[in-house]
Amino acid sequence: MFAIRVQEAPFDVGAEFAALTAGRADIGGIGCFVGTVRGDVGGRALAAMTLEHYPAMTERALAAIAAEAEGRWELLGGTIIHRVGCLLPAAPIVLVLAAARHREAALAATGFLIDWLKTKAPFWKKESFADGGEVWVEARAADEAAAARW
Amino acid sequence: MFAIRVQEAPFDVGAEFAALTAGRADIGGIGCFVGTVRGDVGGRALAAMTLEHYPAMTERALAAIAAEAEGRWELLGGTIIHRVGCLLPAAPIVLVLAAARHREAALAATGFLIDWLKTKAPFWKKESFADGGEVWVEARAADEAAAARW
Amino acid sequence: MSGFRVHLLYFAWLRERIGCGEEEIEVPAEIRTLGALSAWLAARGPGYASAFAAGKSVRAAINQSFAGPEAAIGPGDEVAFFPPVTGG
Amino acid sequence: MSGFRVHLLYFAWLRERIGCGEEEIEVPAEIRTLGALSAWLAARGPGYASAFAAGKSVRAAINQSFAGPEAAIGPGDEVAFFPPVTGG
Repeated sequence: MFAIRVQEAPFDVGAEFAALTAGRADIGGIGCFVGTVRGDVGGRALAAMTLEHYPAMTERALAAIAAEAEGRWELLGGTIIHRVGCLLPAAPIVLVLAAARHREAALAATGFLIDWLKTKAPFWKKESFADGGEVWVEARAADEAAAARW
Repeated sequence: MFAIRVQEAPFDVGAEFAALTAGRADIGGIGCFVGTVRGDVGGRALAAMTLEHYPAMTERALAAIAAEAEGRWELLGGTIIHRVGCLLPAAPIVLVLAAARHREAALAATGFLIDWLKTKAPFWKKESFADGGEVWVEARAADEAAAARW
Repeated sequence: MSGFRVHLLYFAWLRERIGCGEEEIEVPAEIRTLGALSAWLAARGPGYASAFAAGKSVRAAINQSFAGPEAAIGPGDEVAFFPPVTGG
Repeated sequence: MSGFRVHLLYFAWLRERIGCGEEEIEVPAEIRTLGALSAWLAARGPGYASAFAAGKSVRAAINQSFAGPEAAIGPGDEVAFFPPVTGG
């Protein structure tokens, strides 16, 4: 029941909401998270962020995360879109939607999905700074802790 | 920094995302919740839901809830739109958006805002059933508990 | 001792039971609190009695702020009575 | 005893240090686990040594599933090495 996509193109949040909810009178709440590229890292100006992934594995990993969410909450549908390639500051990176009869399940599943996406899907971010430097983003212990609490 | 509106007209989730985030490279995550009218209550078919409010008080109450969220999390902006009047099944009722540098604050504020909206803003729902019956929705103890945990 | 005027608002099923949503009335001077006002209103007629019989499930606001039964009321206040809120 | 072929993939800074993202190689038969394969690859040259020197911060997948150093590898497996993931 999840729509899952990995793409270079931007996504349209309104269109994804509409696709998930069109004609669905069983849904009472939709939780959503959108992650975007920040224009600085500790004050150092970012030129772009490049997202690399492992194509043969990515959709499988995302499907496994979605299945885990569906096993934990009674969801009526959901969406995961993750962008790859070169993204400029302010660009959207990831979209998560989770629909349920009640808000508790929709919001919990939204938090779960983004926490697990950050730690269990094969994406890697490289930051390219305006000063010419490049840095592969390091995994945050806080993200591991956030994923582990579910 | 919150956009707050009470209106009869539908809202456009994509347009509200765009308005909140346009040109903002300081935002890293946006949390969102949309509440919708379910088409049945325990299997009894709903014809419509009417939302009544206390106009002189509503925007003040919503502003107070937004201010509370801004005091608790470092938010970079947010949106609260609550519809009133007669709404049909599947219609969106309420939109909450919260933007922050990191997802933790954005998602926590989103959950807080909808929990407090449910218990601290002067709105009342009446359900009109397809069988002709009408019922004022009773406050749920679970909603009080959800609001109290913050 | 003369009374004072307050502006009253009723919402949801309180409005339906009382039969009107808004009224301006003269309250006896000895009515000093929201709780006393509720009890006095309940005695005004069968619609009011039915509305205020719900007791604890009646909530109120004074001048657009939620207030409890001990809250003081005075001349010119806008006082609203309603069920527990159910928005969101 | 003859070896076996595996398909190797490298991502992010492992790919950059090794200098290629993908290769098909013949592995000695005595290499039975992911850990043994990492150690064997680390000895292939300075790029590999640099990539695998990071030790614990190298993660892996066998046939598109995350796997630890004790996981068994065999003929025809697709084995990927990469840093801890940072999507979302």
